Amino acid sequence: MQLLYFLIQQTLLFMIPLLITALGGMFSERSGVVNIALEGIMVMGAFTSILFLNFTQGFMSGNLQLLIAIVIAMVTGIVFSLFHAIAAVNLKADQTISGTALNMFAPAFAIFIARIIQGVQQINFNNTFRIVEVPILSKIPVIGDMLFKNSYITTYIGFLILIIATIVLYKTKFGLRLRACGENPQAANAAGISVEKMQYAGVILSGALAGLGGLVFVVPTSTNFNATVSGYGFLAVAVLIFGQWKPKYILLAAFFFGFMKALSNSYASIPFLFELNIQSYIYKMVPYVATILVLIFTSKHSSAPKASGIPFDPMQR
Amino acid sequence: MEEYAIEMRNITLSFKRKIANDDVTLKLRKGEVHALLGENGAGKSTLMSVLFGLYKADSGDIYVNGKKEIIDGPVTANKLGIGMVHQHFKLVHNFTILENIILGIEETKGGIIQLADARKRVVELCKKYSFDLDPDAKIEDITVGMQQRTEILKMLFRNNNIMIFDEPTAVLTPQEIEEFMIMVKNLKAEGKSILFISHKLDEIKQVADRCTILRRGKRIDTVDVDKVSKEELSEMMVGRKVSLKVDKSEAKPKNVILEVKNLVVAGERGHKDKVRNVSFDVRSGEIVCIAGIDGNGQSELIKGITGIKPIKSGTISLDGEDFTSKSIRYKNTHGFSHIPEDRHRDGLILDYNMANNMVFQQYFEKEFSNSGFLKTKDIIEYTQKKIDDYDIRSLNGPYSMTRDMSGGNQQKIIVAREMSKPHKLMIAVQPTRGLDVGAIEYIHKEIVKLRDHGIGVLLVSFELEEVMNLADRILVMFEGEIVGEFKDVKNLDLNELGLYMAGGKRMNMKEVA
Amino acid sequence: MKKSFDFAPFISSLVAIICGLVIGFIILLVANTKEAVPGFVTILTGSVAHGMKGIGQVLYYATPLILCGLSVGFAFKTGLFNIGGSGQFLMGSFGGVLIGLTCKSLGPMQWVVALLFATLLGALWGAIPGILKAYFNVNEVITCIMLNYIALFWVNMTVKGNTALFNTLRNESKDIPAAATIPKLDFDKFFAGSSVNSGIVIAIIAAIVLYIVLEKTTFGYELKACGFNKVASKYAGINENRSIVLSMLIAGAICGLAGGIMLLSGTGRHIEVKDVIPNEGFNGISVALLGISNPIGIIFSGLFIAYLTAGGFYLQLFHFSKEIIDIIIAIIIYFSAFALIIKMMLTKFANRNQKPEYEVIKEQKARKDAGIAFKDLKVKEE
Amino acid sequence: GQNQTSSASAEPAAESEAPQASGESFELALVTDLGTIDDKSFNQGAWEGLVKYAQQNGKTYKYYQPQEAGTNAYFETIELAIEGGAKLVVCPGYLFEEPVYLAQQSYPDIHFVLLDGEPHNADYSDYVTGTNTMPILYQEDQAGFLAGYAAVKDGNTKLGFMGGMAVPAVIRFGLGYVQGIDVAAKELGVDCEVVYNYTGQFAATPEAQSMAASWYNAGTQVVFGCGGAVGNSVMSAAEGKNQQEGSFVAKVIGVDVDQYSESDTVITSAMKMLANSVYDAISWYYDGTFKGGQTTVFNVQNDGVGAAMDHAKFDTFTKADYDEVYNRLKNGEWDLMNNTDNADPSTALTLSNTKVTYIQ
Ligand SMILES: Nc1ncnc2c1ncn2[C@@H]1O[C@H](COP(=O)(O)OP(=O)(O)OP(=O)(O)O)[C@@H](O)[C@H]1O
Ligand SMILES: Nc1ncnc2c1ncn2[C@@H]1O[C@H](COP(=O)(O)OP(=O)(O)OP(=O)(O)O)[C@@H](O)[C@H]1O
Ligand SMILES: [Mg+2]
Ligand SMILES: [Mg+2]
Repeated sequence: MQLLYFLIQQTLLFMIPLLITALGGMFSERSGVVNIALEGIMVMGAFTSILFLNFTQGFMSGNLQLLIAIVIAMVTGIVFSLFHAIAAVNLKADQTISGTALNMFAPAFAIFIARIIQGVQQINFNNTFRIVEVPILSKIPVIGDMLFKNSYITTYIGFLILIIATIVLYKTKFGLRLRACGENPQAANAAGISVEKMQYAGVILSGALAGLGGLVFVVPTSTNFNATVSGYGFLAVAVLIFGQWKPKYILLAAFFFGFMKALSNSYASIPFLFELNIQSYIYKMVPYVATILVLIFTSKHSSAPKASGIPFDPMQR
Repeated sequence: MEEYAIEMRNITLSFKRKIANDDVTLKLRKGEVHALLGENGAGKSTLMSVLFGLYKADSGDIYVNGKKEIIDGPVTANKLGIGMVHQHFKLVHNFTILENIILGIEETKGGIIQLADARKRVVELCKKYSFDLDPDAKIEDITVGMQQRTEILKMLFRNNNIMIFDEPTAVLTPQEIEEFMIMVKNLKAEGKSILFISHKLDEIKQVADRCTILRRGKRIDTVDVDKVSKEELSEMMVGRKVSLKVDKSEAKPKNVILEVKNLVVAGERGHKDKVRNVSFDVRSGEIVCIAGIDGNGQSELIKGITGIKPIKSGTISLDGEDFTSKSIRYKNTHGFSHIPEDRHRDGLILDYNMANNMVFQQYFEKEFSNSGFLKTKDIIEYTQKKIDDYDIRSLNGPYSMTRDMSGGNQQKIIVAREMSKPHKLMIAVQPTRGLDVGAIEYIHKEIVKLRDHGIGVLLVSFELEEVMNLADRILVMFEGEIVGEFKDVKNLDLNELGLYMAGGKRMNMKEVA
Repeated sequence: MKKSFDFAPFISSLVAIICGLVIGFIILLVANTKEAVPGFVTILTGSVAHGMKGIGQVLYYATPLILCGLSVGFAFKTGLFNIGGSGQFLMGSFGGVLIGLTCKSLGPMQWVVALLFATLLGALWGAIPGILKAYFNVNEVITCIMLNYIALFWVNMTVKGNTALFNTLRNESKDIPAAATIPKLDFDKFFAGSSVNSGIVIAIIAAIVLYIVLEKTTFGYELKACGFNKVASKYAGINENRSIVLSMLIAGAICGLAGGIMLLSGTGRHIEVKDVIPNEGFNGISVALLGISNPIGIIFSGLFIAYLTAGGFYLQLFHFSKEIIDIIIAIIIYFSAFALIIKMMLTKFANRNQKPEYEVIKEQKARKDAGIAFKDLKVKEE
Repeated sequence: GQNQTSSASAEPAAESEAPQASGESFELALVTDLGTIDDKSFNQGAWEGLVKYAQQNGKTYKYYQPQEAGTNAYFETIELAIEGGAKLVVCPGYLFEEPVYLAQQSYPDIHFVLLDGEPHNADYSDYVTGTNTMPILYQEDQAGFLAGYAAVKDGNTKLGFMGGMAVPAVIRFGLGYVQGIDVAAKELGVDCEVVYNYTGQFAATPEAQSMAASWYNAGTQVVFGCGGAVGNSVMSAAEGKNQQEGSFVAKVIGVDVDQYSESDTVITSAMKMLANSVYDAISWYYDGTFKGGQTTVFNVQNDGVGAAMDHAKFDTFTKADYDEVYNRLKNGEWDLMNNTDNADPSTALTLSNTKVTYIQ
C-alpha cells in the first residue's frame, strides 16, 4: 500500500506538468491554432519564474514565493505566446513554422540572458515549496495518503485548472465560442464572433498554462534550471493528441503516461518487478511503447478540431 | 421617395484582378421577395456577403431603412436586423442545433450558459413554422434540409426582418423545396423582406416579386417578375438564348453494361446498412436515373459501386466482367467514368493546377507518362485542347491554380476529364449542382451525346427537373432500397414519383426485374 | 499564357533572412555595443574568412542539415509532419556503426553496405508512423515523438550490450576503422583542415533525386495528391495508404542515411550512450521550413543555416555566447512564417500592370473562335 | 593582454593565413566538451581554477565550445582557441585524448592541460604525451572510498549510488565508494546494502528525481549523486523525503567540488581538486616548470582528492576520524580496485559485508 501511495505521488510529478501544459495546448487547438511551441513556452515560463525564485530566495515564505512565481511564469508564457498569436492569427502564417521558431528561440534566449545576468546559464533555487501534509485532508483514508501528503501546491493548482478548464470549455459562452472557432471559424464569424479574438484567447491561455507547466516541471525535480524541460513540451503535445483534445481524456492520458514513467523509475524498489531482471532500458521504453499500443486501439476515430492549423480566412467559403 | 428596407448603391468590389461587383445598385422594398439571378460567378454571393458585412466593398454605400450604415461584420448586420443563410451553411458540425442557434448571442448566468429559455423559444418557433427538429440533435447527424431549417431558425431566433437566402434550394429535395416556398411566402406575409438567390427560374417565378439580374459583376436590370417570361430572364442572365428543355431522341438501349446484384453497403458503425440488397442494371445507350431524397443511400450506392467504400456483399459487373473486387484504379481504367458528388472533396486537387487535374485519372497512362516520368509537355497540350473544347475559363489556362477558379469552371474540368477518357459507363452524381443554366444546358447536352455514342449513363440527381429532362429510365431509392422503377418517363406522373420517393408507395422489385 | 517562374517564395525567404539578421545585430548591439560590429561581421564572413577550411566546415555542417531537412520537407509535401527525424537519425547511426564495426569482410564495399543498412533502419523507423497512420489512423506526430525515445533507449541498450560496438572507457561506440569510413573524395585536401567528405555530395544528389521524384514522376504526383487531398486521391484510384507509408518510409530513410553518413564520416563522431535525443531531426524541421519544403530550396537553406552556425562558432572569438546564432536562426524561421503576407504584397505589386480577368478570357475566346474547331468527344466506340 | 597574433604566427603554415578576426586575444583558454563551464561540477571546477589564476595574475582568459561532439570538432575548437590567442589550453575530459594527441603535434608552441585522460590516437595503438602537454589523472576511487567509508562510519547501512553516464571517472568514483563502504562495514561488523545505477545523462531530470525518491522511500539513507546535475535531482528527492518525515533521514553525497551550498541535504562531497590542479598546472607553466611529457596523478598522496569535511554534516564521524582514514589510505593500507572495464561493482568487486543491487 505504502508503495502504491509512493507511486501515485511520483506519478503526479510527471503528470501535473503534462496535464497543465496539454490543457493549455487544448485551448489553443480548440480555437483553431496548432501550438507545437509548448516546449519553448515551458522553457520561457520556467526561466523567468525560476530567475525570480533565485532573486527572492529567503525574502518570503515558500508558498507565497511560489505563488508569485506562478504568476510570473504565466505572464511570461502569455507574452511569449503572443508571438505565436501574431503569426498565426494576424498574419495567417504557417503555424508549424512559428511554433518551431519559438521552440528554437526559447532555450537559446534563456541561456543568453542568464549568462548576461549572472554569468552562468544554470539558475539555482531552493525548493522550499513542499507541503508535508495538508491538514485534515491528509487524514482521509487512501486519498489522504495519495494526494495530500508530500505534495506541492502546484498539484492542486493542476487539478483546479483541470476542473476550471472543463467548465470553461463546455459550460461557458467563451468555451462555446472557442470550440466553434476551432471547428468552423466561418460559422463562428457569421454568428458575429470575432474569430481573431477567440484565437488570441486560445493561444494566450495555452501560453499561460504552458508557462506554468514549465515551472511546475522544474520545481520538484531539481534544484536548478538549465534552459531545458527535457522534451516534456513535446510529450504534452502527445498527451493532448492522445487525450483526443478533451479534458477528461487528457487527464487519463497524462495519468497513464505519468504512471508508466513513475513505474519505470521505481521498479527497482518493487521486488517482483526487480526480480524479473529486466534491463532498465526496457522499463524506460515502456511508457512510449505502451502509448503507441494504446493509440493503435483508440485512434480509429480522431476528434481533432476540424479547423485546427488552418489559418482563418473570412473570405473563404 | 420610397423608403427601402435595403439600398445598396453603386457597390464595387474586386478580388485581386477580378471585379466581382461592378457598380451594382440593388434596392429591396419592405415586405417584398426580391430575387437575384445570374450565372455562376456573376457576383451574387459576393454582393450579399457585402450586405452581411463579410466583405468590405471598395466603394459604394448601404442604406438600411433609409439610413446610411456601415456594416463591418455580422454583428452589425444582425443589429440592423439582417440575417443570411449562406450558400455553404455556416454551422458547427459537432454542435447541437440549439447550440448553433444561440452561438454568438448566448445568455449566461454567473458565466454559465443558460439553455432553458432558448430551448423553449426554439421549440415554439419550430411549432410555428412546422419544422420537425430536435434542438439537441447534432448537425452532423441531420439531413441537409434540416440543416437549412436550422439556419433559418437562427434568423428567426434573432428576429431578423431582412433575410438573405443564397441558393437555398440547391440542396433540397422537391418536397423540401415545396415546403420552403410556402415558408418564404409565410415570412413575406409576416412582413419580412427577403433577398433570394437562385438559378432556378421556376422558383423565382413562383415566389419573387421582383428580380435583379447580374452578369459578370454588373447589374443588367431589375424587373417585375410577373412581367417577364422565363425565357426572357434566362436571356438577360447569360446574354443569349438558351433552351431550357433538353432535346433528345428516343433511347436505343442495347446490351447490359453495368449489372449490380444484391449490393449491401454498411452504414457508420452502429448504424443500419445504408444500401440494402440493391439490384439493377444499366444498358449501353440509355440514361438510368436514380431519384430519391438526399440521404437515402444514393451516395453509398455509388461509392460501393465505384469502390470508394467497401461493400458488405453483392456483385458488380461491367460488360460481363466481374468488377466486384477490382481496385478503384482498375475500374477507372477499364470502363468507369465518374463525376463525383462533391467537386472539392472528391473530384479535384484544389492545390494542383488545371493541367494536373485534367489528367488526374490518366497521368499514369502511356499518353502522359514514360516509365514513371510525367510528360509535362503533353499534359499541357492536352489540357489546352480541353480548355478550348469545353470552354473552361481561367486566368492562366493550364497553369491556373484550380483553387482560384470558379465553381462552374472547376466542374467543367471534371466533366471534361471524365468524358474524354475512354469509358463504357458514365456515373454522374449531381453533375450540375450549383451551376447556372448555361452550364447546365451544356452538361446535359454532353450527357445525351454520350448516350447516343453508346455509353451507359448512371445518373444520381436530387433535382426532379434534371431527372425528368435526362432519364430514359428512373429508379427510385428509399432508405437504402430501390422501391420503384419507371420506364415510361415521358408520361410519368410527378406526384406518383414523389410518393415513391417519400416512402409512401413501393413496387415489388422482383416483379419488375 | 506561359508558366512563369514563381519568385515570391524566394523573395519572402530573403526578406525573412534580412529581418532575422537585422534583429540579431540589434541584439548584439544591446549585449555588447563595442564588439557588435566585428561580431556581426564574423557571423556573416567568419566561414569565408577561414578560407577553404571554413568553407569545408560549412559543407560538413550542411550535410546532416540538408538530409534531415529533405526528410521533413518531403513528408511535408505529402501532408505529413515528420517530427521523428531524430529517432530515424539515431537508428541510421546505429546501422552505420554496426556494419562499420563488424563487417570488415565486406572490404571496399563496407561503407556502401553500412550506408544502405543505415538507410534501411531509418526507413523502418519512418515506416512505423506511416503504417500506424495509414491503417490505424494514429496521428504521426505522436508516434514520431514516441519513436524518438524508443530509438534512443533501444540504441543505447544495444550498443552498450554489444562488446564489439561499445567502448567502455568512453561510454560510447567504438571508433570506426578508417577502412569503413565514407570516401573523402580528396575534399580533405581541397578543403584542407576541414571535416568535409563525400557526404555532402550524397546529400545534394539526394535533394536532386527527391526533386525529380516530386516534380517529374507519377509517383511524386501521387504522393503530393495524397498530401493535398486524401479523399480525392482515393477517388482517382491512388492507394492513399500506400502513399502515406511510402512517404514516411522515404522520409525515414533519408534521416537514417544522414545518421549513417555522420557516423561514418571519420570525424571522430560516436554514438554516445546518453539519454538525450539528438538534435538533427529537429534542426531538419527548421531547414525544411526555410527551404519551403522544396528539395532545391532545402539545399540552400541547409547551406545557409550551416554557414550561420559556423559563423556563430567563430563568434566565440568575441565576448558573445554562440547561442546568439540560434536566436538569429529562430527569428529568421519566425519571419519566414510570414511568407504569405510577403507573397501577397509581392503579387499586388506584380499585378499592378496586368490585364483584368475578363480581357484574358476574351482573348482566349477570340483565339478559340479563330482557330481550333470544336472537336468531337473522344469516346470509345462500341 | 594585447598579445595579438604572436601565437598564431608561430603556427604551422596551413593555419597562418587564417586572419585574426578578433581584436582581443585570450591567453588562457578552456575548451569544453559539449557540457558548459557552469555544470556545477567537472567543467566548472576546471574553469574556476583557470579563472582564479588569470584574475590573480592579470591574464586574459576565455572558454570555447565545440559545434558538435567528435574528435574533429574538438580539434577545431582547440584551433579556434589558438586563433583567439591562447598560449595554454585546458581540455577537461577524456574526450580530448585524441584531439590533444593531434594538437600537441600540430601546435608545438602551445601548451595543453588534459584532465582525466592521456593523449592517444584513435585506435589506442599510440600513446604519446608531448612536452607541451600535461595530462592530469585523478584517483576518484580514493575520493569515493573516503566518502563511502565516512557515510558508513557515521551509522548508515543503506546507501545508494546514482552516477550520470558510465564514464571512467564516474566508474572510479563508484568503485571506490563501494569499497569504502565495505571496509567500514567490516570494521563495524555490520552489513550494508547499496543500490547502484547510472542514469545515462548528466542532467537533472524528473526520471532521476523519481528514481532517487523511490530509493529513499525504500529506506535508503545516503545517495551519492555522482555526475553533474544528476546530483540536483538526488538532492531534490532527499529534500522531499526529509520534509515528509520531518527529520534528516535522506542524505546526499556531492561530487567533484564541495557541493554543500547546493542543498542542506549534502553531508559531504567526494572531491577531486579540479580547481587546484588546473591552477597549479597554469602557474607551473608561467613559472617555467610546466610538467609536460608526463602524466600527473592527483590522489591522496598530493592531496589531489578527498572528501569534504569543512561543511560536513556527520553525526559522529569527526575530522579526526577522517584524518585517520585519510592517512591509512595514503599509507597504502588498501589497494583499491579502479579498473574501469566493468562498470558494475557487484561483479567487479569481491565484497564481504556489502550487497550491491545493480540496476542495469
Ligand atoms: N474570396 C474570393 N477571392 C477571389 N475571388 C473571388 C472570391 N469570391 C468570389 N470571387 C470571384 O468573384 C466572382 C463572384 O463570385 P460570387 O461567389 O459572388 O458569384 P455568384 O454569383 O455567387 O456565383 P454562383 O452562382 O456560382 O454562386 C466569382 O467569379 C469569383 O471568381
Ligand atoms: N484561395 C483563393 N485564392 C484565390 N481565389 C479564390 C480562393 N478561394 C476562392 N477563390 C475564388 O473563389 C471563386 C469560387 O468560385 P465561385 O464562387 O464563383 O464559384 P461558385 O460557382 O459559387 O462555386 P460553388 O457553386 O461551388 O459555390 C473562384 O473564382 C476564386 O477566384
Ligand atoms: Mg454564389
Ligand atoms: Mg455557386
